[in-house]
Amino acid sequence: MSIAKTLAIRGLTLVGVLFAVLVMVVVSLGWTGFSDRMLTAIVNEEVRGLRQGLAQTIRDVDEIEQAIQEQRQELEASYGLDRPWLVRLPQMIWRVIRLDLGEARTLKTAEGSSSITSLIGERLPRTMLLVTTASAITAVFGLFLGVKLATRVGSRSDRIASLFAATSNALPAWWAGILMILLTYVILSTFGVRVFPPGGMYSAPPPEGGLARLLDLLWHAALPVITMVLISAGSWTYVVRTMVMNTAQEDFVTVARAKGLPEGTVMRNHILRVAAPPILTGLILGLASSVGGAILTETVFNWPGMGRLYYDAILSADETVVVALTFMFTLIYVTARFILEVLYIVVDPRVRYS
Amino acid sequence: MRGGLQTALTELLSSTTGKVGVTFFLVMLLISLYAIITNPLDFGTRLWNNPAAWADNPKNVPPAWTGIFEGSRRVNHTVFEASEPTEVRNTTRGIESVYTFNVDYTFDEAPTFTSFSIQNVTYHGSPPSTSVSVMRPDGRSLSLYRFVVPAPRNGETPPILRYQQTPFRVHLSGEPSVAVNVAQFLQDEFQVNISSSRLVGDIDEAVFGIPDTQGGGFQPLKGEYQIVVVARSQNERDSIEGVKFVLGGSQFGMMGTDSTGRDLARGLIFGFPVALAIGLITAVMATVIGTTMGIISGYTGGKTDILIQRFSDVLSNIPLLPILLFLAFILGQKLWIVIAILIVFGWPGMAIVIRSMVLQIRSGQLVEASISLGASRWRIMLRHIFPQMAPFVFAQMIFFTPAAILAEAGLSFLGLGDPSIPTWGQILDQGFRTGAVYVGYWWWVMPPGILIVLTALTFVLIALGMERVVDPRLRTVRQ
Amino acid sequence: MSLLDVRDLHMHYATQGDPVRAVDGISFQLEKGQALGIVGESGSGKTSLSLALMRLLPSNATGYRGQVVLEGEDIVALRDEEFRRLVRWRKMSMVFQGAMNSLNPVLKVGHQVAEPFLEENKGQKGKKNLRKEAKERVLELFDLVRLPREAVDRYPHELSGGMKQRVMIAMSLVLDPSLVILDEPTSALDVSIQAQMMNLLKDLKRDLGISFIFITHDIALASDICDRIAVMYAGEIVEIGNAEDMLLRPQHPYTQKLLNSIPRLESNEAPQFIPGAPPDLTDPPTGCRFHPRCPFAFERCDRESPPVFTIQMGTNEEGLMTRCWLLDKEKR
Amino acid sequence: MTELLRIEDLRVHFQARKGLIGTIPVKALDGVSLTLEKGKTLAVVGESGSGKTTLGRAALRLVKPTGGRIFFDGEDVTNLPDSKLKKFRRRAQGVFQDPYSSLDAFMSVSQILEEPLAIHSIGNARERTDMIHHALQDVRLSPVEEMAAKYPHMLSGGLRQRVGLARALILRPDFILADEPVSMIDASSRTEILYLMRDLQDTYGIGFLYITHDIATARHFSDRIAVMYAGRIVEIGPAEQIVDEPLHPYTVALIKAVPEPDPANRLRQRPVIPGEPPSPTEPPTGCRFHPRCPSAIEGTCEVIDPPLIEVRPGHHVACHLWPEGVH
Repeated sequence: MSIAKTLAIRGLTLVGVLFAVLVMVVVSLGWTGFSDRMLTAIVNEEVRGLRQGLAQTIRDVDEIEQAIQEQRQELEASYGLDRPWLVRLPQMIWRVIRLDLGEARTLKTAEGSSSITSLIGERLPRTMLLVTTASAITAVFGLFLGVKLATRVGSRSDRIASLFAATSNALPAWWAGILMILLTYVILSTFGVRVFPPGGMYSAPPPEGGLARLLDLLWHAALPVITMVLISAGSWTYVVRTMVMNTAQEDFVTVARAKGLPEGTVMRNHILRVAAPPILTGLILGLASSVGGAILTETVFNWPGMGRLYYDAILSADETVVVALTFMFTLIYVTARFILEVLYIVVDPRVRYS
Repeated sequence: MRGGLQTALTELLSSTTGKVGVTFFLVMLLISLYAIITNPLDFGTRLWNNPAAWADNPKNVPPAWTGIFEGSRRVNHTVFEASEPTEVRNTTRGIESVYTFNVDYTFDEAPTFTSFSIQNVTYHGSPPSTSVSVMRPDGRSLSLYRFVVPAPRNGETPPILRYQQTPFRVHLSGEPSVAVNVAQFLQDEFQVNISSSRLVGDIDEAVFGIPDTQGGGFQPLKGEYQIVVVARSQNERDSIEGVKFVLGGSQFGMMGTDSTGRDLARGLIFGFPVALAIGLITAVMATVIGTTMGIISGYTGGKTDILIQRFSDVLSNIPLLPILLFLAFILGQKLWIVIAILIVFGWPGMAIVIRSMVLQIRSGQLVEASISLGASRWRIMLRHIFPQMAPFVFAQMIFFTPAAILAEAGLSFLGLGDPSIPTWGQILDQGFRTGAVYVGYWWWVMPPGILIVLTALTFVLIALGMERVVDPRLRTVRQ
Repeated sequence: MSLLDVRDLHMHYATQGDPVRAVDGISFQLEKGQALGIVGESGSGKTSLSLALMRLLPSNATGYRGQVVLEGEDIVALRDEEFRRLVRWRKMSMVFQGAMNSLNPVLKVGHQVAEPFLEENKGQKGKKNLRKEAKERVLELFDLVRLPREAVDRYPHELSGGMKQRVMIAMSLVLDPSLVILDEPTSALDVSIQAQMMNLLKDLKRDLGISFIFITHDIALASDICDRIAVMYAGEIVEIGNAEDMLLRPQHPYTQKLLNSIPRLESNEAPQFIPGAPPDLTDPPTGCRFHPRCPFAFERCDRESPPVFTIQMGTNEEGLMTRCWLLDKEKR
Repeated sequence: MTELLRIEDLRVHFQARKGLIGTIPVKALDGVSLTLEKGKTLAVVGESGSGKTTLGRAALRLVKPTGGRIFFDGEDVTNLPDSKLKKFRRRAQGVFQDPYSSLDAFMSVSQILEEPLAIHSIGNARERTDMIHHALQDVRLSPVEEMAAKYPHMLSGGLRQRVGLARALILRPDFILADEPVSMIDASSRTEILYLMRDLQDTYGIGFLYITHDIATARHFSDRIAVMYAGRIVEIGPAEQIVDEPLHPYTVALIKAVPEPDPANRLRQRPVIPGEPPSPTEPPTGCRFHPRCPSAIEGTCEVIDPPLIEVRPGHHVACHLWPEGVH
């Protein structure tokens, strides 16, 4: 199969993923009546406000009722409640696909904007800060340790690392976060040591001055980042170790050794170079899925990023935000997958030519 | 070597990690059986989330065993209950049923609370009255509380029944009339003058102690106490079936209590069968569907293959957590819905891997040989292809289990758990949300987390033990 | 002085039970410019012998001992790093079995051929000059093995099996070694490509004066290039001698059987087979290891391991060296 | 002599992907005709890519032919649907190249041998055991009881291949396709398996289609030889005649490429044909061998595709050098 075709199929699949997610979201919102209930509640809320306003200007009860009825119908029409969800919601999909994400009902940015685009604009960088820092640390750590372990498979350190990997695989991010808070904040502070703050993004009030603010930010980010590294480093190391180990058993590695190349060259040119594509895959996939996983970490550490936003939106039943964010999470994931496909072709000549 | 599954099991039990994992699993299975037998199936609604069931427990206290590490002795939570009086006296004022509870008070602090309750009262004619008093080791006696059962309402005819379903319960430590009595007692016996309103909150200190001469506080008074409950009625057919006095401890049970006084040990034990069920049902279903789809897709080829392939490609590329959260929220917090979602998003990955394995096997000569023998495609799939993948499928299933348990726990932790079925994730969620972490109630947040990790680890260990089965490169080199 | 003098070389593999005695006391000499064939069935230890010579010891190798004197120096005594720097590819290189797996799939074949050259001359010249020189060297080698020059920029999967094997041969020659070990270099190739490859090897041997150790299970193929042939059985060399004697007048029953098992094209003589299977090397038979399959075995073969008997053939002074009690004239 | 298998102008084309959406036909077999007589062996000799394996698979109806006809014992089985092939499957069996992947690793030898009996519902448990033991004796796997209980991984390549042979034999077939049955087995045990096959042929009168790249074993173990090149038969005839007096330049080259154990070999260059076999997607025009042929006739060979003509009784060749036959 040619590259163009492979990429086209992958691209189409990923577009299919986006579409499937949107349809699923919309169908579950509409079919369960959730959307109708939410919108009716909003209309009722507005009508109640109206009634209070009208009661002061109009005396006649029937007149009020009639005016309210008119207003209600207008409102229902503007929210689309007069049409069935099957008609209303596809328009919503179409809007979201054009990245016209709409307005949040209650959630606001620090500047007070309730446009979802600016909400995401504010929150996404914060999530990316956590996720990318943690992934970078994990990647470097895992690569070094994984390569080391692969050279001594079956040794005591290898077995310890396997166990560590297993444990870290079984450790939920949020519980690790709680442990971290318990350890660094509660226990250490009973001894009067204040290591890291238990949550938030800035101290209250935030310090003045750019550098001080940055340091404060980093200080607050430390605990979540450590947590994320802790839970992913183990399995990542294990993945690297296994990939390197598998590649090291290939015949061409023996040939490279026979050629008298120093171990470093064998490792770099013949083992890592070949193991790189799957390692890269793991890395980018890990990064992409930890954006979604950030929902938990951010909740534990009260970090106001995308994940926390999603959680808040769900709790406050803000349909528009939920749909927009679900779409964004999927979009980020899917984009990462696509970049991966392209990178794979760059890195692995076998794919390029077959 | 007989059959793939048996190979897998032999290999599994020959590795240390596998042995540890299997042992853990068996222990968990035993605990689960115990939990199912000893608890009602509607444990969640009837007990766990019913605050009345836990009213007599102390709130936010650590496990009883932690007292060992303390310098001073903490109060053991003690419940005194009697359904028959210790003594019945006929007096001029009526029939007096006396219930005495002996308390050997050796603790270095006051109880966290005291409560008194009665249940199943039957009377004919005038309502019975009850009184609670304390005989202290220093010989002093203190009348704490007096209560008259409500009189018959209009139209009620004897026998009058009271407190059949829910007992009458009074929290003595917070009861103003008790405070008045205790203030009086302090005034009379120790010449200490504290207003009753100030005394509320310190009632138990006063009852189980003597006023400090220097400060305004109390010193615990150790020794034999006697709690005397006297129920007085006018009719000999009158009865009170349950008299209860609770000495609120500052430690409780194996695992302590949470902010509603729930016995965490019971919740944690009940979590075992739930976690296993979530993990195993999800894993079994997802692997069964995934394997079936993968085999059909890989072996049949053609349009069926493309359809299954595209479908599973799309599903497996969806980021799980946001969607899971969304669906659990919209479709309702029901455990079976969560399990269903996990299965729906779990099988495609499996199907993709199985398909590629089937393609590999199909290109081998075994399938060709079987076709030339005249075997039908079903026979080939069932007898030749499936057995070859069985160890892998089994390992995948085991690997899937902790993932499902962790996903449910994560969801519960975000407050989207099924309230009718308590899980470890929910216990943790409540602990986290009520701020237990920040005030150091470790017994509330540590054990459920540890159990989740241990459970997940059990399956990860078993899966690791099967690594050799799944990855032939790691099999013992045969010369 | 011989180019290569191997004395009593051992290499075993550790298993859960007894070790596998894959190379169990091998001795032979190889003169400069000559080719020695090492012939044996699978499991006879011939590939292990090549790994032992190149000191590519598998992780479960044990009991690696003996002497390998290459150009007057015992290379077994060298430390690993010395061996790597002084011996590997510089004095002794190897063409591995199965060219498809011997090339790194993600590196261009030209680079893979040049690698030892770049490593050898590292830091001596400017980087640019070295690159250029390496490229010239690779092109020269590609001409030599009759590969098209544009193949240098190809990846292995773009080449046919025959071309990949030529790349492997070019690679083995890049540092002008005096000895090249060929481990079944043609076993995965079609007969017509195999014949092309054998012609190429003959040319290289004649033109460059390289010595070969040619490892194969096919004694007929060995006759195509080898001046001397050694037959291995169960970790030992049972017979060694020059090609004429080995092919026309072999003394060891195993060598005779091996020759008879080849279906001949030119005669109607039906091929024979050797009943039974090669022994388990964790527990080889007592005495002569071939005795359970040998039609001439007598009581002594079961008891004592035969020493090497040197048989003068009259055609040349060297003669055959055979480990078989049948040749013990005195005590028969 | 009665005819067992007749193949007429058989074509098998596969579709290979090319470019973004295009496909290109791979002509694995492009007009092959041959006959196999009952109780005889026809060897099909060729190098990789010659189409010999596809021919074997088509003969067992494991691939559906694109064109041409296959007659088995007089019956046209070319287009029989799978549901009507069961009778054919019972009479035609296969022994495959790879003794490691052609046996089910999770079944014991007796289970493997019971498979064909179960598929065709033959015998009860007792009879099956007897048949299994008999088949094991036939392929000289003894002690029978012990062997029946073993699993494939406990056996060497040679022994596995005998199990494969026993599996093919247990249904008492009239035809066995042996696709490179010994190419993955040590040289010294190859002959043993081939002798075994010949003995079984003598005992049960089985017709063998023996597919091999090794013309030397073909000479000793077959009655007739067909030489294939790039999806075509270029020469077919009695085994000894093909080897001793080959007519097609490709056959000649193939024979010369086989080394015989001779000390004089090392002193001379082997006559070889240059180049590599053509790609089956773009076979050369005219005679497919012409780009590599030392005796190619310019203006003829690259233009005209030579037909397979009988130049001696029973000896056919497709080459312009033999336009009128040999006399």
